[in-house]
Amino acid sequence: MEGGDFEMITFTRNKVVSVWRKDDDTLGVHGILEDDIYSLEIDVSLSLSQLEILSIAGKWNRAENSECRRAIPFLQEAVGFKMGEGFTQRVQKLIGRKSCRHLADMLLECCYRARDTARVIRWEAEKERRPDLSLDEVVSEQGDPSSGPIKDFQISSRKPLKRGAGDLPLSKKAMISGEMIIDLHVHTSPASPCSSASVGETIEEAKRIGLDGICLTDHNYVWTAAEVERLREKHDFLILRGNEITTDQGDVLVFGVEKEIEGIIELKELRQEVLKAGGFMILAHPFRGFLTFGVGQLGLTVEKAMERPLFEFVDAVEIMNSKVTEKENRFAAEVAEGLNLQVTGGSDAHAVSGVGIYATRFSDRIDNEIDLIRALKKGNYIPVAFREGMKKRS
Amino acid sequence: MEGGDFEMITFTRNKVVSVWRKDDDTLGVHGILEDDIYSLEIDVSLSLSQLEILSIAGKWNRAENSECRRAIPFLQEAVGFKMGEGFTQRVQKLIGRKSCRHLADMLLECCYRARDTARVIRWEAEKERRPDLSLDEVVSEQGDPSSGPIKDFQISSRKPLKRGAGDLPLSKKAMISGEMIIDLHVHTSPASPCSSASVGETIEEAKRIGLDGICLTDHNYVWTAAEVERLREKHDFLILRGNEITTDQGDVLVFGVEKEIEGIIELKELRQEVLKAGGFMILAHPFRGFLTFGVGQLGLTVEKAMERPLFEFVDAVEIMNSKVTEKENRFAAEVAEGLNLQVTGGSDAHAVSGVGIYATRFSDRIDNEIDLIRALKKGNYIPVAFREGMKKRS
Amino acid sequence: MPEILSFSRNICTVVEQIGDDSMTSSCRLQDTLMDAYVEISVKIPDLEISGIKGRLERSVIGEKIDVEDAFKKIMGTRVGPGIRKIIRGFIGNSATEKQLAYMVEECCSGLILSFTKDHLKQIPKDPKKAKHAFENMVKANPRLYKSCAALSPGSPLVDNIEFD
Amino acid sequence: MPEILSFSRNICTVVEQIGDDSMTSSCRLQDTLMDAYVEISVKIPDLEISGIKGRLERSVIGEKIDVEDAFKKIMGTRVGPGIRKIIRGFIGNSATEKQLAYMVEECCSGLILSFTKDHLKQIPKDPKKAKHAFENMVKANPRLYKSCAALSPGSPLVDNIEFD
Repeated sequence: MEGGDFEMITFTRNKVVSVWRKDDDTLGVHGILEDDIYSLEIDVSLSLSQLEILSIAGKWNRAENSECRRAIPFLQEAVGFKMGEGFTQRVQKLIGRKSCRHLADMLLECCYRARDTARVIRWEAEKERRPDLSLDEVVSEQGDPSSGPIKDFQISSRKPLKRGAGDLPLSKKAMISGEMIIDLHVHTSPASPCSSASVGETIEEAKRIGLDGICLTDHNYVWTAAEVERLREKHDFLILRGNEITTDQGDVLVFGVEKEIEGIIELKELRQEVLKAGGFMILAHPFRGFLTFGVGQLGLTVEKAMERPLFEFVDAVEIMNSKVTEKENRFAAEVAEGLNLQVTGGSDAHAVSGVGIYATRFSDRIDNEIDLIRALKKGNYIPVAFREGMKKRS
Repeated sequence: MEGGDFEMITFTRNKVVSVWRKDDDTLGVHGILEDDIYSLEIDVSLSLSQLEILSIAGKWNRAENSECRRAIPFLQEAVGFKMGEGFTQRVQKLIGRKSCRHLADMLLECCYRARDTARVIRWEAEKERRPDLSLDEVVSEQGDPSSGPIKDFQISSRKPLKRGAGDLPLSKKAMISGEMIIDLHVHTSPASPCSSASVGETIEEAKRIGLDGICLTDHNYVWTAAEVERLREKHDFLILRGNEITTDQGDVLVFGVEKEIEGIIELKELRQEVLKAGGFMILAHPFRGFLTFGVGQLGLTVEKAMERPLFEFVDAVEIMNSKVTEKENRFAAEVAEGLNLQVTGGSDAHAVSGVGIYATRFSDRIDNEIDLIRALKKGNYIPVAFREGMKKRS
Repeated sequence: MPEILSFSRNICTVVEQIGDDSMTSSCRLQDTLMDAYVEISVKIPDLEISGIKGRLERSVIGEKIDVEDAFKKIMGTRVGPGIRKIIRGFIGNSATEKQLAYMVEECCSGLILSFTKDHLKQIPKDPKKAKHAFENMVKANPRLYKSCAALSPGSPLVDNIEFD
Repeated sequence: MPEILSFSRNICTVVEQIGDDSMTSSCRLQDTLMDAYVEISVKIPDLEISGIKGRLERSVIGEKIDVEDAFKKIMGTRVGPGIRKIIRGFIGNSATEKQLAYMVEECCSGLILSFTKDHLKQIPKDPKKAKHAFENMVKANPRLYKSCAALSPGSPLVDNIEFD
């Protein structure tokens, strides 16, 4: 062995990831990145059964510049993500660009090591039943890093699955943390003639499934404050008002505008009205039907879609809507991400069973319409697949 | 390559250490230990020129048990340690046992990597003058992990050396943090006939060098509260009272006892008096003269010394005293450590120039004798080589 | 009380300059399931991959893999933007190969970051001057704008920059 | 603004059980100055060192070292209390040897901790029961008393214990 010149080493990067079992259905992961430029730590908890991200905490020890700290809050946007198809891409795109690619890389590293751990735990649980099962098989299967959560999961104990914050029902928990989950896009009969759900039934269903509030967004119809107040009192539930307004450029969810709008309005004109009223505009299901023939056939790329002028006239984009395809939602998400627009989720329910399929999780407490507008403008929210999450918890 | 059985891996330990230059004379070190049982982090800063520990912060992420947290405060006892002969042993013994051996190991790891860094920096600075100097030489020399600080250090910039807390004079700094450096062992003339220093000169010298207070411990002589109060007002300086009392077992520094003691008293009897008064006893220079012929020749081992019954009758041991040899101080330190006794420092000054050679650094604020006794009993203090540190700073 | 680990991973990537005209970047991965080593060499200044080595020291997966064979498709590729996509496209049918591909990505990231590091070393300590340096960096490379939270609207590092 | 590192070290120690009657513990050290690997094998249950391997992959120190030769003195030594002293006594005249000796120590610590881990896994989750378990552990091994802050007077884990 020959001694060399010290200046040969130009860069060193260390990553260390540790995974342990916090409880029957929760894995704790501590990830460390230490290199010549960056020093960061990330703590992630994931559900063992669903490989869903339950919480993320990030911290810089050393960073490239003084503004790197801005990246930390955006990590929260990955809470609720489940490992499955497109997970890696989603984290890389969303967290990697809005937050920081080094944080995104470590988040992925933590999640994949949690998945490895889940497989080992599964193998340990199953090998009693199936002594022939080799770890090799369990680890190699679904080898695709973007493959889904583990199916046929055998958890050794049968305690109810938890979300990490004890056994409180979800809505209670949300109240404590100030966090609220609200379905921003709900239609009721007879205000929306296309809906089969009475407003009373809809509200009771929303309460039953544990939503913290709903927003009535009937088509071109304005509920009066008095009507809504009466419903709130009757059902002891947060009911907010919005409007789904049809414009020349498609449907828009409008909040904070009392003025009644009739017929189809030009998007530009609507924008003026909303700005005047200090309201908020969400472009609803922006690519509904656009992708029927596949992105390739239409030649519509995310980049081209980003150039559509209508995005200049809205504050946010609905990227989780239960009336469009997965692909259309995903495409909307990519466009919004590219344009750095806020994103929301809403069921677009026209029947009782549809309420809460998607919703928006706000970090802020919302008690009334003023709070809602403020929270929407502040931007601390993410779309969530609420019913799916609820099923898991019940 | 053959696949094996998963259960083969029974333990993994990761250590990562990063060193960077915080300013001209300060190295920052971040050490991480992650293994199957422990997860801890430690941040150490050291002076580049002296390799003295300037600050330590430790943190557990995962630990063996709920009480491991108790280990963290004891890390402070290594602040002020300089890398040099006996450094490893001192950290292993003191921090390893009082705090935690894993923290001690990581502290050492951090310090040695700081030393490696210092060598690389030195080489980079020197190679312009001496292009023939190989890093090999610089790194290999003083290869002994317990070897001293780097000599002939060339620091590229000539700014005054700092202690890490900005440019405040030390006494100011101490006041801000609540930290006080007090010489607990000072003799003055004529109360101590053996002393050449008048009390006024002594106090002025203590002020000049930046001590926060001194304790008058004249031999078998009790200053009255009124006398001391007058001195305090005159010099605007913290003056406390103690007593150096000669017992059948050697000299003892006594605090909080007003009763005058004449002649030589039995240690046991003195203990009763002090307990009655709620005072505090420090065994002064316990091995003065014991080690003249070397530990080996006398056959006195630390273990044997620990068995000496006198240690049962004191609250603390003076392990930094300027009137005994380095070896005797070190031996006292080892015995105190073995017995888990508190340790202090004091100059034992009998001349103006001797004040503050050694002193005790308290974490607590001390404004009067009640504070002193409370702080001594509480135990948040360490002996310090004050004049040496002062010279470095001036 | 103790929270004993179920899984542990350590990855160490080291970039070295070998003489004036080449660099190597090596990645060692050790975790509960495997232990592997990958090393790539690149030519300077074009950063084309001129050599690749690797070995699998331990793995719970029985799969037999010729690491160097698996990698030969990326020989000659230029380390730079888009390399990740190329690596993932060429390597990685099996679980083991995917991990090895990831290690090659780590080697490439390390190489790129070693240049970033050189660049960052030039940035002045003074916060005002540093801000200016970052601003110029983004102006010179507009791809950086909105590429992360620190370089997005709202951050003082880019508040004097208008690309729209 | 950036605080670029001057020095970086990564040490990864892995303990493996090889069949029923032996274990290996390996330590890989990579830092700015060197890259080395050391592996020891021990027999179960006596934990005598039955094999030792090592290589120096990179070092700024020109010194030529036969790692295995340097280590042969500790063959047959039992991994247990006092091993650190033995290792330091037998290995380590040069700077490189000292680092290698440290890596052997890491291997030994890892081995011992792998048994500690097994022991800790038996400790109940319930804090009261856990306290009791720790108490019994200290009672069974009085050397642990006052061996660290968690097991010293003042800590609830030992407040029912009197050795004096």
